Amino acid sequence: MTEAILQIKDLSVDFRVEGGKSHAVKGVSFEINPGETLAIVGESGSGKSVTALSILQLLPYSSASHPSGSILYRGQELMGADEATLQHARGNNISMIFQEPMTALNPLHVVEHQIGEVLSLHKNLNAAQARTRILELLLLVGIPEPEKRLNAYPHQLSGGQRQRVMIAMALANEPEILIADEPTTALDVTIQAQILNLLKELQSQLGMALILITHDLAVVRHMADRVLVMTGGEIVEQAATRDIFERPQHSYTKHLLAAEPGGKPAHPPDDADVVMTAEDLRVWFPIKAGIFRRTVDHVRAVDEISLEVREGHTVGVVGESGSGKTTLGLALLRLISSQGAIQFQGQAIDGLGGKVLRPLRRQMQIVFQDPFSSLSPRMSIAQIIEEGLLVHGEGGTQDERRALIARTLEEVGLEPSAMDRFPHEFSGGQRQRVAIARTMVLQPRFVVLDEPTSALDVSVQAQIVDLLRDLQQRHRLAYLFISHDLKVVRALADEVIVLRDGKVMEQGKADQIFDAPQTDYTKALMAAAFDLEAATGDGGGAVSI
Amino acid sequence: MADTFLGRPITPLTRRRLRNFRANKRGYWSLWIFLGLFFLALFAEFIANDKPLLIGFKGEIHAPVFFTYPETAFGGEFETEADYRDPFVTELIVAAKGWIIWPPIRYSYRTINYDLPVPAPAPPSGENWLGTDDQGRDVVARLIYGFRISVLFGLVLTVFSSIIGVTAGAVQGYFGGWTDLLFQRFIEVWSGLPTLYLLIILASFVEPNFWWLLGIMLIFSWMSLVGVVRAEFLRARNFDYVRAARALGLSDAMIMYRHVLPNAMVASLTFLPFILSGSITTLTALDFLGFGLPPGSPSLGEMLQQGKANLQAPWLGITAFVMLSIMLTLLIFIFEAVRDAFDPRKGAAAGPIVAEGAVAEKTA
Amino acid sequence: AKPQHGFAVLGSLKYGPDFRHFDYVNPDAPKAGRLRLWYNGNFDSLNPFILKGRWAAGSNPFGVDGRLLTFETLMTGSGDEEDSFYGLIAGGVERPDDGQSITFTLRRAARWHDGSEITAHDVAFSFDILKAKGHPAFRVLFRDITGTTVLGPRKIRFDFASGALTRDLPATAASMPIISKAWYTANDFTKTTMTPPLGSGPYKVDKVDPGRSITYVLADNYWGKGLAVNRGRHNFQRITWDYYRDRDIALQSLFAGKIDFREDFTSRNWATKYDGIPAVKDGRLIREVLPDQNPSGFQAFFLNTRRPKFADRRVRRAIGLVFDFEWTNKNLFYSLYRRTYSIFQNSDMEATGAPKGAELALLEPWRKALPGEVFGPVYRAPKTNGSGIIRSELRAAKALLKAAGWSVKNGKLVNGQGAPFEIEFISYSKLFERIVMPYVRNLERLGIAARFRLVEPAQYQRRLQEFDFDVTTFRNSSSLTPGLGLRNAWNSKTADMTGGRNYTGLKSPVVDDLIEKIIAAKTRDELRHATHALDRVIMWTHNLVPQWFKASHTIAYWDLFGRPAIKPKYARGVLDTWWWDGAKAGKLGRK
Amino acid sequence: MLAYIIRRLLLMIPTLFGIMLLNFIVLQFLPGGPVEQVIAQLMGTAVEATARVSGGGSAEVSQQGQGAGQRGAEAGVSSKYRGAQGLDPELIKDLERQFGLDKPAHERFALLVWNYARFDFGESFFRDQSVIGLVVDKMPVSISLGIWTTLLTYLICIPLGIAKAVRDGSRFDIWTSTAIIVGYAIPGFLFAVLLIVLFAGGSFWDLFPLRGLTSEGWDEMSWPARIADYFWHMVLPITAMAIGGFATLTMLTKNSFLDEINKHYVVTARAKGLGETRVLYGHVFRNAMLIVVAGFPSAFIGVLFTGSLLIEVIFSLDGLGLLGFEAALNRDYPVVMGTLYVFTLMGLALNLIGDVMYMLIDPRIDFESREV
Ligand SMILES: Nc1ncnc2c1ncn2[C@@H]1O[C@H](COP(=O)(O)OP(=O)(O)OP(=O)(O)O)[C@@H](O)[C@H]1O
Ligand SMILES: Nc1ncnc2c1ncn2[C@@H]1O[C@H](COP(=O)(O)OP(=O)(O)OP(=O)(O)O)[C@@H](O)[C@H]1O
Ligand SMILES: [Mg+2]
Ligand SMILES: [Mg+2]
Repeated sequence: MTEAILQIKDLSVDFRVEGGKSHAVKGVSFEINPGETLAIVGESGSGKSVTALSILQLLPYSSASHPSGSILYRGQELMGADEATLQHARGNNISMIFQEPMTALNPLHVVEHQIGEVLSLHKNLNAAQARTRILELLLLVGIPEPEKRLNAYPHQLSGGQRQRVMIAMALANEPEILIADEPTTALDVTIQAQILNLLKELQSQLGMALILITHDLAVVRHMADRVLVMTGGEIVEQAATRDIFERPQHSYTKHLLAAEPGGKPAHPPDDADVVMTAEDLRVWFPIKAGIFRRTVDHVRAVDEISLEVREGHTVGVVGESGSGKTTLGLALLRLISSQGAIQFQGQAIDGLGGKVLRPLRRQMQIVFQDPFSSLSPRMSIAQIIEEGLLVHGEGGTQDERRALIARTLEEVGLEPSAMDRFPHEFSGGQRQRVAIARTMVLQPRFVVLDEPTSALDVSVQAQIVDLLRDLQQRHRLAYLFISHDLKVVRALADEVIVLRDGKVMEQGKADQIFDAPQTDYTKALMAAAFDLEAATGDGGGAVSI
Repeated sequence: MADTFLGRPITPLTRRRLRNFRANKRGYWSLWIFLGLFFLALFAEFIANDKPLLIGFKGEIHAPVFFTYPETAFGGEFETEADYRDPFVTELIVAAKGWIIWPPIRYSYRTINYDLPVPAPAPPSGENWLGTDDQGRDVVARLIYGFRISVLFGLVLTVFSSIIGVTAGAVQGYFGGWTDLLFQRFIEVWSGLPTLYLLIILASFVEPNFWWLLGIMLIFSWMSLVGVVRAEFLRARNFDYVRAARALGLSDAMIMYRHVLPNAMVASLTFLPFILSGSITTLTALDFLGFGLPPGSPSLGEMLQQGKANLQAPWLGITAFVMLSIMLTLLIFIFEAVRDAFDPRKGAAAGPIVAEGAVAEKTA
Repeated sequence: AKPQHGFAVLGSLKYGPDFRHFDYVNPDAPKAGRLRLWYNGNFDSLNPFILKGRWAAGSNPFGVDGRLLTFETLMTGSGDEEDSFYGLIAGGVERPDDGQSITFTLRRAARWHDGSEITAHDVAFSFDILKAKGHPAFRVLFRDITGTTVLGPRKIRFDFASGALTRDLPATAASMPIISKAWYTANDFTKTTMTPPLGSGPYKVDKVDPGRSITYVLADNYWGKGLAVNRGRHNFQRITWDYYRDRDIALQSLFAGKIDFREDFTSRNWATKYDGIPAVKDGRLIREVLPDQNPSGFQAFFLNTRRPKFADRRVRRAIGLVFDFEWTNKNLFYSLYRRTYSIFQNSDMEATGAPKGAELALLEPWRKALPGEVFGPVYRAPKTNGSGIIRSELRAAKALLKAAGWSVKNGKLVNGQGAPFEIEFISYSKLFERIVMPYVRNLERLGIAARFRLVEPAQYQRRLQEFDFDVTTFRNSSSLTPGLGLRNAWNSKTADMTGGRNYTGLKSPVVDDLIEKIIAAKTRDELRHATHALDRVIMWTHNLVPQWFKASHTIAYWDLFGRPAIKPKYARGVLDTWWWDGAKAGKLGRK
Repeated sequence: MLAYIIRRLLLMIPTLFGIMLLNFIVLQFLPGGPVEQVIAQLMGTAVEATARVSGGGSAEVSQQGQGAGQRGAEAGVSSKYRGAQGLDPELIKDLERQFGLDKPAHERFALLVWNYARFDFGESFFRDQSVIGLVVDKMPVSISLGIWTTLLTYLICIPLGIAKAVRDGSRFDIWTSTAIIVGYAIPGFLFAVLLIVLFAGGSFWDLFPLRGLTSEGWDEMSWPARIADYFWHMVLPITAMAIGGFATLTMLTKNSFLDEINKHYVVTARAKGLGETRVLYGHVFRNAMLIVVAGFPSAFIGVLFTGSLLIEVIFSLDGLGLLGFEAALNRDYPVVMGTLYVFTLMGLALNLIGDVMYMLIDPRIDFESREV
C-alpha cells in the first residue's frame, strides 16, 4: 500500500449557533491514497460537506472552529496553515466540486473566466492556451457546443450545466486530490455516467485520489474503492466497497442500504379533474451580443409544449440536463414570461397580472431546483415557512403557526429546534427539505417539484417520496415532478414527459414509457438510469447524445 | 425566557438580532451614550437656563422654568418677565429671605453674559466653561440646546426622507419598465428645482422656522437615497428567492418589504448616519445664505459658522466640530451594530471573518 | 470770466495758479517698486464705463480721486481741501456768473498713451457716449448736464439744464473720465473687453489675469508727469491688485507677505487677528491708525415712521434709550468705535452747544413746529454705564412708552387696543446679528416683541425700496460739501419716492427748508450754519438710533514704504503719495 | 438595450423642458429681479453675492451708500459720491427693455425654448459674455477640483473600505472609522481656512499658494514646471474638498463588501487557490461595486457643480459653483437658466451612463418591467 496522500486525524468541527455550539463533525479520521476513490456516504446533515470543506480550510471561520484535528497533505499540516500554503494547495493539488453549483459560481463572471482563472493562476496559461483547454474541458464534461457557452453567465445556465462548469473548473488543473461533493446531483443519468467515466479515466491516468461524497449508492458501488459511512458527525463504518455492500456492520449502514424509494404510484382515476393545462407553451431566451447587447438569437428553452395535469396525478418530466425542464415548470406557474395558453383549474392564467394571480398562488406551488438561492438569506427557516401561511391568512395564531411549522419540519425529517436558524446554517439536503416544507405546509392543489430529492440520501429520499405520495393521496394533489432520477420518477409518476432541447420527445403513461420507450433518446436514458454499469462500461459513445 | 420586549412577544430571531446588536460593543455603547445625550438635551431647560428651577419667595414656591413671573411678583418694578440674572432681582428675593435653586448652568441659549472679562467671544473660564460665542452667549448652553434642535431636525428629516427615498427607489427598481422610466424623469425634474430660489421665495413670505426648513429640506433630501436603493432593487429583484416569494403568492409590496429590502439595505444603512449629520450641517449651509433658523436659535450649524468667522476664538469651531464628530461617530457605530444585527452570518459570533482567522486550537 | 487754473465749489482755492506741488507730497519721491494690494470679488472687464462686466480694481470710473489709474479727468481734486479742483487735462476753466455752464480749455500737451492729442472732440464724445450708452449711473450723474459745445480744438463748454441746481455740476463735469474717440470708434464701446482701452493716465495696464489679478505700470510717456498736481504722486512703478474671494484669506495673504498693504474695516480683525503673527511681532508688518478727517457718514438704526407704532416721538425715544452702545462697544467692538450723534459726524458741519446767531435765526421761524430740545443743548446719544445692566434707561423708556399709551399686559407691551408692540430689524448682513441681538433683548425687557431678520440682499433691496420694514441699519455717507444728496435722504418728497433714500419717512417742512438752504449756500459759513441747524432738527426727531463711527484708517502694511511728512487731510493718501523705500525693501528681502 | 438607451435619450427632451419650465415659473415668483440689482448698484446698496460666504471680515461700519457700484471698498481709498439724486422711472423701463423683461412671461418662455432648441443660450445680463463662454471659462477650475477630488477619494476609499471589511471589528477598523469620521465632521471650509493658516499663511509655514489655479508666471514656464505648478496649487483645495468625502464612500464600500464577503462564490474563489487580494478585487469587487457606482453620478455632479462653492471662495478659484451661485443671487437669469441647462444635461447623461454601467457590471440587471 502506498503512502497516504491525505491523512485526516481526529477532525472535529463546531459551529456556534443559537444557544451554544453544535458539533457538526466529531473526531473523524481517515486517509486516502493516490489513485484511490473514497466514497463518503451518510445521512443528510451528517457532516460530509463540512468535513470536505475542512480539508481546504474553507469553512466560515467566523462561526466555525476546529476543537481538534489534523489534516496532513503529503505530510504537510493544512489545519491552520498560512495563506500561502493553502493557496498553493487549493485548486491546484487539491480541488473541490461544491455541492451547490448554483451559488458556488460567481454570478458576474462568464464561464470562460470562471474556468480560465484557475488555469492562469496555477498553470500560467495565456488567454489563447487557456481557451483551448477550457473548450476541451467543457466538452469532456458533456457540454455540447462549448463555444456558445463560453460567454454565458451562471444564471443563463441550467442547473446541470452549472454543475458541469463547476466540475470542469475542478478538473482544470488535474489535481492530485479531487473532493467531489455530490458532483452529479443535477445531472441526468447519461451525463452522470459520462462524468463518472471521466473521473475514472483521470484517476487511472494521473493517479488522482478522489473523495466522492454522494448519496447515490449505485455510484458508490460503481466508483468507490472504499466507503466511509457517516452519521451524526461521526464515521460509523469504514470499509472496502464490496464489504460495505455485502456485509454492512453498523445499523445505520444497513438501514441505508435497505432504503430504496419504493412503492408505485397510486393510479388515480384517469378522468380526474384537470388541474393544469398548457398548450403550445414557449419560452425563448434572447441571446444578446455586442456592446448594445442586441438580441441576435434565441435559446429555445421550451418550445411548443402542451401538457395536462390531473388531480391526484403526477406527471414526471425527464430529459437531459438543459432540456428545459426547469423552464417549463417556471413557465407553468407564470414565474417567467412565456407564450401559449395556460389554464389552472379551468381558468386561463396566461396574461393574468400579479394581483389576480396572487390568490391562485396558494393552490400552485413550486419546489425550486436550487433550494439555497430560493431561500431568503436574511429570514429564518421559521419565517420562510411561515410566510406562505401569513400571506394567505392561514395557520391561526402565532403559536399555532409555530406548532404547524415544527410538525412540518419533522415530517421532512428536520429537527424542529432548528427553525430559528438561517438557511446558510444548514446542509444541502436540509435546505432542500426546508424548501419542500415551505411548499407543502400550504397544502396546494398543484406542485411543481424540481429535483426535490437530488441532495437527499436514499433513506431520506424514501421518506420524502413517501411523504409526497401520502400527501397526494390525502389531498388529491397534482404534481409536476421534474427529476433525472428515474427511480424516483418511476416511484411517483403516472405520466411522463420526455424533453429534449425544449421539445417533447415522448409523452404518455409512465409504465408505457418506462417499459417500452419509443425513441432512442428515451431508450438511452432508461438504459443508463437502471443500469449504470451498462452506461459507463463501454457505452461512452452512446451517452454523448 | 423573557419572551417579550416592549410588551410584544419576541421571536427567537429577534432575540438573536438583539444579541448580535449587543455583541457589537461599540455600537451598543454608542447607542446608550447617544440616547443619554439626547435625553439630557431634551431636558435642556433644567440643565442650562437663565431662570432658576425653583424660587422660594414669601412662603410661596415659584417655578420660573414653567411659569413666567413678572418682576413685580418679587417686588420689582417691571411687569415684564423678571430677569433672574439681574442682581437687582436676586437681591429682592434674598432680601425677603427667599431662596433660589439654579440649574447647573445659569445660562440659556440666548442669555448674554453681560459681564465679560474680554470682548466677546470670550475664552473658556470658570463662568463659561467653553467660553462664549461672539454675542457673549454661553457656549455650553448653546451646545446643549443646539444639540437638541439639530438632532431633532436631523432625526425627523432622516426618518422621513429615508422612508420616502427608500420607497421611491424600491418602487422604481422593483417594477422597472415605465414606472422606473417615468419616475426617474420625475425625480430628475424635481431635483432640477432651484432650492435656493425656493428658499428665497419662501423667505419672502414667511420667516423660516424649524418646521418650514424641515419641509423645504424634505422636498429635496429624500432624493439622496433613491439612486442607490433603486440600483440594489434592480439587482435583487432577479434573485431566486424573490421568484420563490412570488410563487408563494406574496404581493409585490410584501416581496419588496420582506425579501428585497432586507437584502438591499446596505446603502441605506450606510448612508443613514450621514444623512442625519448631513441634515445638521445643512442648517449651516442655510445659515450661510441667511435662510437658516431664525437668528438667535441655537444650532450646531450656527456654531460652526461662528467658528469660521472667529478663527481667533478656536473654542467655538472646536466645540462644534467635536460635538459633530462625536455624534457622527456614535451614529456610525450604532448603525454598524444594526447592520450586524441583521447580518444572518453574524451568528453569535464576533470577530474577523477572514480566512486568516481560520486558526483552530490544534490538537496534534 | 477769464480762465482759471482751478475752482472750488464753495469758498476759495488753497493753491494759487503757480503752485509747484501739493503740500502733502514729497516732490522728490523716487518712482520705484511694486505695490501689491488686494481686492475682494472678481472682475471680467477692462471697460469700466458700461453696465456689463465687472471692472477691475484701479479703474472705478466714479471715483474722483485718482481711482481710475489709466484715464485722466479734466480736473483733479486735492487731498487737503473739501472741494477744490485743479486743472489736469484742462489747463483752464471758466465759470460764468449765472452758473449755467462751464468751459474748459485743454492743455496742449495732453496726450493719449499712443502719443495722439487729447482734443475737445474726445471730451464731447466721452460725455455723449457715457450718458447715452454708459453705465446707468452716468445717466443719473449727468442728468442735469444738457450737453457739450465744442468751441475749438481745445475748448469745450458743458451746458447745464436751466432750473436745475447747478452748484455741483461743474465738479461733475470736471471729474468725468475722458475716453478716446478714435479708439472707441474702432472698438465697440458697449462691449466688455480684456484689451486695455487707450488711456491717458499715469498708469497703463501691464498685465491682466481676468478675475485674478491686474497690474498697472507707470506709463513712461505719460504727458502729465511734470504738472504741479502730479508732482510727487504716482510713485509706485507698478501696482498690482490680487483678487481674493474671501476676506479672511486675504488677511492671511497679508501675513504671508503676498500683499503689502491692507486697511481693516472690522474691529474684531483689527483687535485680534494680528496678535501673534511673527511679522507683526518683530515689526516688519506695521499696524497703524491714520486719522481720517472725512465726514464719517451717518450710520444708524433707521426707524420707519410710516409705521404707526413709530409715529410717536416718545416711543422712538424710548427705543433709542435702550440701545446700550457702551456695552456693545466694549464687548463686541473692542472699544474701537465712538458713538455717532450727528448726521455730519466728524466734520465741522456737526452742531455744537446750543443754537445761536445765524443758526438760531434759521430755526427761529419754526420754533412752534419743533420740539423744545432743538433750541437747547446739542443732541447727544444717551449714554449707559456699560455694565449691560440698564435699569435706569429701561425705567425711563417705560415711562415714555406709558405716556405714549403703551402698557405691559401679560408680559407684553400693548397699546390701548391690546395690539402688541412688535419690531423687526432687517438686515442682509449676518454680522449685524450679534449687534442687534443684545438690543433685541433689551427691547424684550420692555415687553416689545423684537426680532432680528436676516434677508437675502435682493429681497432686502426690494423691501427697502418699498419701505417695507420696521427698523434697518443704514448708512448715509456725507460729502465734504453736502448738497443734493441731502434731499434724497431727508426731503419730504423723497419719503414716498421709489429709489428715494428717506428711509425713516421723515416729512418735515423744517428739514425741507434747511436742506434748500444748504444747497443754496454760497459760502462755507452759510453752509455750516444750515447744516448745524439741520443736524439738530433731524437728530431730535429720534427717528434714528445712531450707531457708531471710527474717524481713522486702521491700516497694516509691510515696512517697505516712505511717505511725506504730511498726510492729506481728506484722503488716505497711500496709493497716491507713499513711495517705495528701496533700503527698507532690501532689508525685507524684496527687490 | 439599444432601444432602452434611445428611449432614455428621447425622454431627455421632455425632462429638460420640464426642468426649464419649472425653473422659469419659479423665477417669476422670485422677489427682486435683475432690475433691482442694477438699482441697488446705482444706489450703492448692492452687495457682492458672496458676501455671505466670503468671510466674517465684512465691516461693521456698513459700506452701503458709499458710492455707486463701489463694491469691496476695502481695497482702496474711500470715495465721495456725488450722484444720489433719485432714479427716474424711464431708466427702470429702459433696464427692463434691456433685460427683455418687458414682454409677458409666456412670450419670454417661448423665446427661451426656441433659442435653446437652437443651442443659443444667450448672454449674461451683467457680463458681456455668452453663457456658454462663461461656463467654458469656469470649466478648468471645476473639472480640476472635480476630477482630482473624485479620483483621490475613490482611490483611497475603495481599498480602505475593502481593508476595513476584511478586518471588520478590528482595531484598524475602529481607528480608521474614527479618522474618516473626524475628517467628515470637519466642515470643509473650516478645514480649508485652517490649511491656509497653517500652510500658506505668514503664521506658520508658507509652503503652498493660497489662491488660484496657477502662479503668476505660468505662461512663461516650461511644461513640466507648469504641471508641477498646477498640482502645487491643487494640493490644498483638493485636500480640503476630499477630506469630507472619504467617510461615506469608505463606509459604503466596507458595508457592501461585508455583505458579499460571506457568499458562497467567495468560498469557491478561495478554493481555486486565489490569494486574498484576488478574491477581493477579482470576485467580490464587481459584486459589491454596484451601489458604489450607483452613487457616482450624483457624487460627481455634486463635486463638479455645487460642492465646491466654499472652496472656490476660500481659494479664490473661479469655478462653476461660484458662477451658478452668483448668478442666482445676482438674478442673472440667462446664466441661471443656461448653467442649469448645461448641468442638467450633464446630469441626465451621467444618470444614463450610470444605468448602463449597472448592466455592464451585473448582466442580470435590466430595466424592463416584470410582467410576471
Ligand atoms: N454555517 C453553519 N452554521 C451552523 N451549522 C452548520 C453550518 N453549516 C453546516 N451546519 C450544520 O452542520 C451539519 C453538517 O452539515 P453538512 O453540510 O456537512 O451536511 P452533509 O452531510 O453535507 O449533508 P447533505 O447531504 O444534506 O449535504 C448539519 O447539521 C448542518 O446543519
Ligand atoms: N436566463 C436565461 N438566459 C438564457 N438562457 C437560459 C436562461 N435560463 C435558462 N437558459 C437556457 O435554457 C435551457 C433550458 O434550461 P433549464 O434550466 O430549463 O434546463 P433543465 O432542463 O432544468 O436542466 P437541468 O436538468 O440541468 O436543470 C438551457 O440551455 C439554459 O442554458
Ligand atoms: Mg452536503
Ligand atoms: Mg433544471
